[in-house]
Amino acid sequence: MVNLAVEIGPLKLKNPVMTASGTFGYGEEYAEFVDLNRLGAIVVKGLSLTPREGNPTPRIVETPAGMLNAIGLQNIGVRAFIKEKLPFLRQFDTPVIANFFGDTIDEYVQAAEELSAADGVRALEMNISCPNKQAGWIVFGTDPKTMDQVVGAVRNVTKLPLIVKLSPNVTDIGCMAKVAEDSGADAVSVMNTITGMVIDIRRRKPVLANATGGLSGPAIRPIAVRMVWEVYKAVKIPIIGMGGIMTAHDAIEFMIAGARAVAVGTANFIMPTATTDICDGIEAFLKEERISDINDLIGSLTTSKK
Amino acid sequence: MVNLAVEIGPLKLKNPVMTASGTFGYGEEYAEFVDLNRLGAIVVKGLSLTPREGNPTPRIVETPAGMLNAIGLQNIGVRAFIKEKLPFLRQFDTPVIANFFGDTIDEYVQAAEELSAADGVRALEMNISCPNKQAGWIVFGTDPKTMDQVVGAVRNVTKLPLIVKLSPNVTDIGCMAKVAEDSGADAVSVMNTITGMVIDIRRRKPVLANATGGLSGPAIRPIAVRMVWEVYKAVKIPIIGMGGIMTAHDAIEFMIAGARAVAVGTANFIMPTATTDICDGIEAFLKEERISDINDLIGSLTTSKK
Amino acid sequence: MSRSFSATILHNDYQSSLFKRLVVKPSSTVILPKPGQFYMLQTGDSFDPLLKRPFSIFSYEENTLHFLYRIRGKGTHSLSKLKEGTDIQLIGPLGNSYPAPEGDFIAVAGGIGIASLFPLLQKFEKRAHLCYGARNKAELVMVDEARKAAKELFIATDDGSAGGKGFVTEYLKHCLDSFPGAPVYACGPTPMLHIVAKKVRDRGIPCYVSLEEHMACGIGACLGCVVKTTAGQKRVCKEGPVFAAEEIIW
Amino acid sequence: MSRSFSATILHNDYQSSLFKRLVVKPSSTVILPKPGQFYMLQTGDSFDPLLKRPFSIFSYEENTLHFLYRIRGKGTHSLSKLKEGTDIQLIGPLGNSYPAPEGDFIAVAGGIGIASLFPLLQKFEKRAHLCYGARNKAELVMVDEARKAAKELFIATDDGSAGGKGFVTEYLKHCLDSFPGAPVYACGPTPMLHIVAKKVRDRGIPCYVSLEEHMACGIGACLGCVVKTTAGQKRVCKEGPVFAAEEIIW
Ligand SMILES: Cc1cc2nc3c(=O)[nH]c(=O)nc-3n(C[C@H](O)[C@H](O)[C@H](O)COP(=O)(O)OP(=O)(O)OC[C@H]3O[C@@H](n4cnc5c(N)ncnc54)[C@H](O)[C@@H]3O)c2cc1C
Ligand SMILES: Cc1cc2nc3c(=O)[nH]c(=O)nc-3n(C[C@H](O)[C@H](O)[C@H](O)COP(=O)(O)OP(=O)(O)OC[C@H]3O[C@@H](n4cnc5c(N)ncnc54)[C@H](O)[C@@H]3O)c2cc1C
Ligand SMILES: Cc1cc2nc3c(=O)[nH]c(=O)nc-3n(C[C@H](O)[C@H](O)[C@H](O)COP(=O)(O)O)c2cc1C
Ligand SMILES: Cc1cc2nc3c(=O)[nH]c(=O)nc-3n(C[C@H](O)[C@H](O)[C@H](O)COP(=O)(O)O)c2cc1C
Ligand code: FES
Ligand code: FES
Repeated sequence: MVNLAVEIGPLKLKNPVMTASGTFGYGEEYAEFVDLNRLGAIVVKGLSLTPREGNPTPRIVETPAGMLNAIGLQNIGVRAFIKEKLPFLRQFDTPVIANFFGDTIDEYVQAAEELSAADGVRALEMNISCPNKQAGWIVFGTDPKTMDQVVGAVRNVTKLPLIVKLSPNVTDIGCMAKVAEDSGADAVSVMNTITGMVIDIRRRKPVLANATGGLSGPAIRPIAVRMVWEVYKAVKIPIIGMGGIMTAHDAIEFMIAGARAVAVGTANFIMPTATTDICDGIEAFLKEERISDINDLIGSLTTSKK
Repeated sequence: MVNLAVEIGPLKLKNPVMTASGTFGYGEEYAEFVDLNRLGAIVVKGLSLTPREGNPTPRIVETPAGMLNAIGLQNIGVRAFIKEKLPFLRQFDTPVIANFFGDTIDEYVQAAEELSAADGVRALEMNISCPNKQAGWIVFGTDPKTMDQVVGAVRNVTKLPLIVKLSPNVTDIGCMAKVAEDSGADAVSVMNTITGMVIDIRRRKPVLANATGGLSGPAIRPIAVRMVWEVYKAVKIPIIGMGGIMTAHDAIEFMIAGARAVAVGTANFIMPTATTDICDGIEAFLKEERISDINDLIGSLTTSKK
Repeated sequence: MSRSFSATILHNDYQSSLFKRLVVKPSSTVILPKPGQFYMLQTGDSFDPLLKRPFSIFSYEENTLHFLYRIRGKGTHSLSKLKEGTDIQLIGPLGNSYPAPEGDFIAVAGGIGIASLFPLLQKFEKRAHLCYGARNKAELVMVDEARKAAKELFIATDDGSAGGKGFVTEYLKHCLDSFPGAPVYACGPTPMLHIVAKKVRDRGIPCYVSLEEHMACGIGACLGCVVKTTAGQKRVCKEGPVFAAEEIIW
Repeated sequence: MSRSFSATILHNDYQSSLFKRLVVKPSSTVILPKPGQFYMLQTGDSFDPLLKRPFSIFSYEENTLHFLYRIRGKGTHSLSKLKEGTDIQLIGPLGNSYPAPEGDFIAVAGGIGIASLFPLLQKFEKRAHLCYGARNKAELVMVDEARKAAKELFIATDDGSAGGKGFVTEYLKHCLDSFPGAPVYACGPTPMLHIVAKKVRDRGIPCYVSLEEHMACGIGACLGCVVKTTAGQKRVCKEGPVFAAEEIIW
């Protein structure tokens, strides 16, 4: 028997395979395909204090080995989530992690407070890849000062494990991770999507109604693995790695680079059973390699270069 | 007849299709496949004042719809280039653009001086995606102050058109482009490769001897198109767009986003005639769309979003 | 009976230079589809194309599912190259379906929209007044089969290369006048559906439109495919693809 | 006669579960390859896999090029799925070739390294003392053909499942002793080539090794494939793949 259990700060996971926010709905959409009890954790679609309409369509366009999405953070809001979605999720023996965001620090704080009070939310994941209404729409997660403020403010109002989900659209992700750590994060998620654009050359317009969208899928995996490694060298708190994980092989790459857990996103669309397939594959790999505890794999990368 | 000629500052190109530095050798490697007279410009492999050995192998690894390279800027040095390679290139009716770099500002300046004095170098492209030896190996192109210094210093010693090749590994590429413009650049190239990593999961080692490498190819195209658009909104100087251009369709995307010219990189490896195929395809597109001057295409993107 | 299953390609044959018909045999027992439902189909063996693509069920027989598709971009090109004997992954049947018509009905198909309406025509054989339009003759497919399944068939092409010249919606008016009260079922490009909706609107008869949107997941998780309705945003893949026309905010 | 050309697949057949033989017919007149040269081959129809892959010429007949490949990762898997009649792009012949031996010679093949040496065996028929090794029996291919082309054949496998048990380089010593002065040609994994080089080093006879490196362009432009030699860095694709063993800094 191999041990697959990992700890994300105070949060114990039976295995390291979680779902990536926004790619697994509120869990129920996948219940017919995946035994939700078998997941390390379920991270739900990003929530805001009040419901959001999101962007006009088209919201999705495929790119080489990837896709852009500009959903625009459509969601039913924290309260409807707690009332309508959480009871279903409480049935399962799998921690629910609430991903959330706001336009202002206040919105973050209020959303965090309400989610922390809800029965069945086991951790919070802050999406800071969204613009700050009160600071010229600068993205929270690309400016160290704003990031420090918003993470600190949320830290003050929640006792739940707090995961900060980093934006890759920065010069130095290790530095941003350090800011998150210093501001009180229990863990970081690396990474959110990278901003991209596809143009309809006949119409001379972006294909997405929102012009730009977030790039996800295998195309970005080498970038995400590198960022996990950089963050691993910069902070002590656990890392949840994600970005283009399609197979167990890919998940293992992230763990070797330093991720304590991994999140599967776009792969769910391509294969609804991706999460549990990946979990099985990781276990098989550990057996083949005679590794009895997955924790021995984490950060096991050796390089000739510092 | 459609007009394909474009101007990169003072430099006139008969068409907008150039080669991307490091993917076309010193030109001669492709002479048997491509009529070099048909290229808009030839950008040669990055040159340094003195020859460089580069990194150990493996230097190349494929990724989904992309590749990582860690050549480590191996090159024969400015002087050998001028003596051994330039005479061959002078035969063609195509401007030669010398891509160059240094470990220190002084090395940049000296390389620029020697290249500017050489017969047949028509413009300089500064690769600033390399670390600054005198400032803790911070990459020149990711720090506005260092970038301003190095671009300004080179500007002082050359009258040739000066193109600054921006690194995508930054938070705000529009801002970096503005720094380049203000420091005296005549044009910017957008973009260099994005740092990435691939791990050999059995050996728990990076596949590349250098650990990380630069991601190029179609995988990064949506990111590159977005960056060109951001730069187009930020500066007035011309943009050379690149990153994953495989077909005329892709090149046109970049031009609509605001690129005055485009550079073809990884595509050369996959199809040695990529450059001229793309040029033919652009001409065919213009005819189909009844656009008589390619300059009417540049920056023609309309969006509902600012 | 999982809705995520693999199937073996039995046929993948050209119907004309633009259209192919794909017949697959699921490797396990599957849920039977209803007219108007669709499947997400794997189109290749690599990450490029990456996403599955949505295709309406065209017909089904014991143990085989049939799809009719137009070769368009990367995904359909890739699909068109798959050979007999290849296994592909499918998810489906997905979405809702066309409500059963009580008597005769009017069907309006634009281009490949015929694929979605076809099982309805077959299930309620010889009851459809079918208006079938396309840009030109080459964009029409399965005309003989449609004629056989429908009660009557009106063809229109933009350039007059087959049937009447002009928009297929011109025939709709004639049908609406001739068969008052007959419900309308439409599938095709959104602009066409919008015209259909407008023409039917004030007549007080049911009008169902099958919408298309870019899809990533097909199962309601990604929120990529929403459409604005009078009852808020709905997912084309989950609450649709078939909507009452008056519900849509065009 | 461009070295960048397209060709039609005539055969792409399994030799065993791990190996396939690919036969293509160029669509135009091509330059004839020499033993030891290689081609960059398109392996699929999408951007994943992206790069062409290098394969040695295995044999050539009037108007057809033959390759022998081991199915390994993404590119060779993709290649193995291509059907007869498919057109692919090739670049080649590339690189240098094995210098012609004057009399009998010794050839050392490790695994798929046999593919590169095969045209040498054929061109100089019945003159090679061939030591052919692999991890196990399944990793050996074209053994009968090699036996026919060579003067004598020694087989070794790591696990003894075919031929002698142990490293193929054990037979090398025997050959070196039995045929003094015979030049050595080797192709296989780098560690094997290094052992060959060491065994031959002090005997003062020519030893040629064909190296492998990850390649992007195959034509000397990307500098991906360099190897350190006593005369500085050289490109395996351009100055190689065949090098005098003593030139390599291992
Ligand atoms: C519910 C549903 C049922 C469908 N049924 C069928 C069917 O039975 N037969 C058939 O041939 N097609 C059907 N389609 C359309 C089909 O899914 C698209 O033609 C296909 O996804 C295009 O993929 P591609 O990679 O070839 O083209 P792409 O290269 O992805 O795109 C080519 C063009 O089609 C557009 N496009 C891409 N996806 C869609 C989409 N989902 N809806 C509308 N436009 C799109 C793109 O913007 C682009 O302009 C259906 C679509 C939906 C949503
Ligand atoms: C000059 C030359 C001639 C060759 N001739 C033949 C031949 O005739 N028949 C044959 O089967 N193979 C030959 N090879 C090796 C062949 O190119 C690789 O097996 C192939 O590229 C692997 O591609 P893949 O996508 O299937 O595997 P990948 O998924 O790319 O890689 C699988 C494994 O092979 C390694 N690898 C990838 N490319 C190479 C390479 N170029 N050299 C060494 N290891 C590599 C990877 O690191 C990985 O460990 C030759 C290589 C060279 C350089
Ligand atoms: C359709 C879609 C919606 C997403 N929505 C959210 C979201 O609401 N909040 C968030 O933090 N990340 C969101 N993400 C980002 C993913 O959680 C993940 O970080 C990213 O997609 C990279 O992983 P992948 O390549 O495995 O998809 C979304 C991604 C996709 C594709
Ligand atoms: C093998 C290789 C070598 C490169 N060498 C250089 C270089 O020396 N100097 C430079 O500025 N850019 C270099 N680049 C970056 C390219 O010029 C280009 O910016 C990048 O590859 C993106 O374009 P592409 O996706 O079309 O390849 C190199 C890229 C590759 C793939
Ligand atoms: S396609 Fe994902 S919600 Fe409809
Ligand atoms: S493979 Fe590009 S130089 Fe050899």
